[in-house]
Amino acid sequence: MDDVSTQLSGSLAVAESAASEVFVVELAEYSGPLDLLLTLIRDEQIDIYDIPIARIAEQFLARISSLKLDEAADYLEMAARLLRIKAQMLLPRREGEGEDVWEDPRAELVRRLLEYQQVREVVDVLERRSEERRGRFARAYSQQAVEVPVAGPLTISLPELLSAVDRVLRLARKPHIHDVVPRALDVDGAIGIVRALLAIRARAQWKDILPRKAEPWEVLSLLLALLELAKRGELRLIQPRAFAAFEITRDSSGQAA
Amino acid sequence: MTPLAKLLEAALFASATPIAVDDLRAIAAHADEGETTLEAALEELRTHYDTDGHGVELVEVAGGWQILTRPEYTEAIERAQLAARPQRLSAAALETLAIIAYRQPVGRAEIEEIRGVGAGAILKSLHERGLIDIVGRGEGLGRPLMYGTTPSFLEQFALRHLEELPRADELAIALRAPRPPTPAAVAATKDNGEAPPRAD
Amino acid sequence: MTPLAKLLEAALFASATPIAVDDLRAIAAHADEGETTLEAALEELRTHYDTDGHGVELVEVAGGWQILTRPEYTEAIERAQLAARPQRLSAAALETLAIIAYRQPVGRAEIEEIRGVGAGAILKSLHERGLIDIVGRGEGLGRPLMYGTTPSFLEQFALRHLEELPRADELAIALRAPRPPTPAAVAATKDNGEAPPRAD
Repeated sequence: MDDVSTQLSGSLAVAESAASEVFVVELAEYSGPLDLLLTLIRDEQIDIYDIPIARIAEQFLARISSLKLDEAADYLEMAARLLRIKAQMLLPRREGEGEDVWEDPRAELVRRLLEYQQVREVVDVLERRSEERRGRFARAYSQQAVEVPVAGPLTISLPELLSAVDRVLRLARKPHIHDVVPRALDVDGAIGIVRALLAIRARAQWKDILPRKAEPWEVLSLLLALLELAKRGELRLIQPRAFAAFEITRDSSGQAA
Repeated sequence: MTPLAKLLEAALFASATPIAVDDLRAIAAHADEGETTLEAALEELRTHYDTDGHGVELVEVAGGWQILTRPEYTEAIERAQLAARPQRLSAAALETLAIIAYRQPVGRAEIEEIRGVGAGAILKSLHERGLIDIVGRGEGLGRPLMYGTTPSFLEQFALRHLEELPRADELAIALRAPRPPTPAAVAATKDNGEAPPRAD
Repeated sequence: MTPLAKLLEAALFASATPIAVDDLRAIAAHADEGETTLEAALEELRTHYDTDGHGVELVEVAGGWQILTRPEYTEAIERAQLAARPQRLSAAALETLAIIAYRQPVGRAEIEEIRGVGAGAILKSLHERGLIDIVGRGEGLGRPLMYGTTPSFLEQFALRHLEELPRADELAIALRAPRPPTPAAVAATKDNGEAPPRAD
């Protein structure tokens, strides 16, 4: 993982130019978005309680931009979350009101990261144990069993059966309530939106393309679209200064539709 | 024991089949455990098991070698396990049996739907134990097998007939919503004479 | 060796999986091999393997006992293709197992929430490998299936029981009170600056 991070620690552009199968394989080393995030935090030696969200979000985007887009939904959801936190970090100070009760927008993320880190720690223990066990073999030969009756004397009692009935009744599935239909992302549609916007404006911001009360699938679709278009060189994603919202600019060298 | 004898013991233990002499020789050659010859090491292992009082022995079979438990123990173990430990039904098996008792005749799909897990292996084992039987075929796709309880089931629970089972509404929680009417064809094929406790 | 130790050796040799203490006790009781207690006989067998120089050893695992080859012979056994190590689990599978081991019974949604990724395929494969089992249904929408670890999980991770895993408060990050909805606590830590995330 270390060499991945050094290769990728650069900007979005660096990651883009080097993108392809290699990184898809490398990214498979991360077991999920939290793993990737934790790796970034470790590599950068960042205090987990005070994460520079803007920087981490940028690096996170840089790494996932090399993912094959259709495999990246979980990562993109996290990316969207980071961007949202980043935006929230800017809000309350302006309103100036209630500084004491200001809730760090990163708190939930920190909680999840700590929880996840705990899981990783248990994984280390499990890995050691399993390695130890894998090196030993149990008896493989199974002797011809002496012919025994299919079942020995059976002990079951009515109370046992009735408590099983009771369990079944408790467990019985309610009639079918609903089916969860995975909402397909509409990346092509989102690409159309972004292109249309950039056709009339040289630069835009995230909030310009995002509908009010956007649903998660819309956010993800747009994010995918941006990454895809950035990869194709049709636009650039720029963050003018720290903590600023990133800007989407038409890339003059590219051919916008 | 010499290093080679220990290595051979581990190898013979881990192998699912007897190991041919040639293969044993290859293991020994690769391990390069000094002077001991394969024959000497095998002899050492065999003697160790025999004289030191072990529950296992080294036997030569079909051009190879194998460690086997001594016959006098094999049977003792099986018998002991069987006699001392009357078999119990797993919670999953009991639940399946409960569903069949109350809803017979009932097909596998319905059982699985209620319990949320596959029921194939459990149905097989309940059938082998003689607690349930196939009582007909249901309507619908593939004419599924329908199961019911057997007289031996009643005997097992010291019941004279199925009506002796408490009605579902006497149990802690009422039975779930009524299901579609049972296919009459199936009900007719029930051969052990017991009516289900409730049509529900 | 005492008769009971020999009998136990035969029993353990005959089994590919650990034998539960209760079953060993049943075997011992049935055999009626005089004064020796089960514990004494197991200890005798273990000591014999250790001091007498054997290629195998007696280990306590998953609430029972099992004879295994010693680690130093792994390579020779694999080279001779007598047995193969089981495949390593992926990091994702290990994470899922860790969560289940600590929180059982636990539903899929909670696992996915903690890991931030879908768990369906992994749960299926862990279930197929016999490492986890469905232990019931939870409350709430759709009565989700709840998962727990199996004895085979203990066996494959060389654990005598679940308590052998580090307690949550022994981990470097001692978090995990039951889902504290208190971002205030975290925000507070932030204020005093440099709370190091990890001990290492």
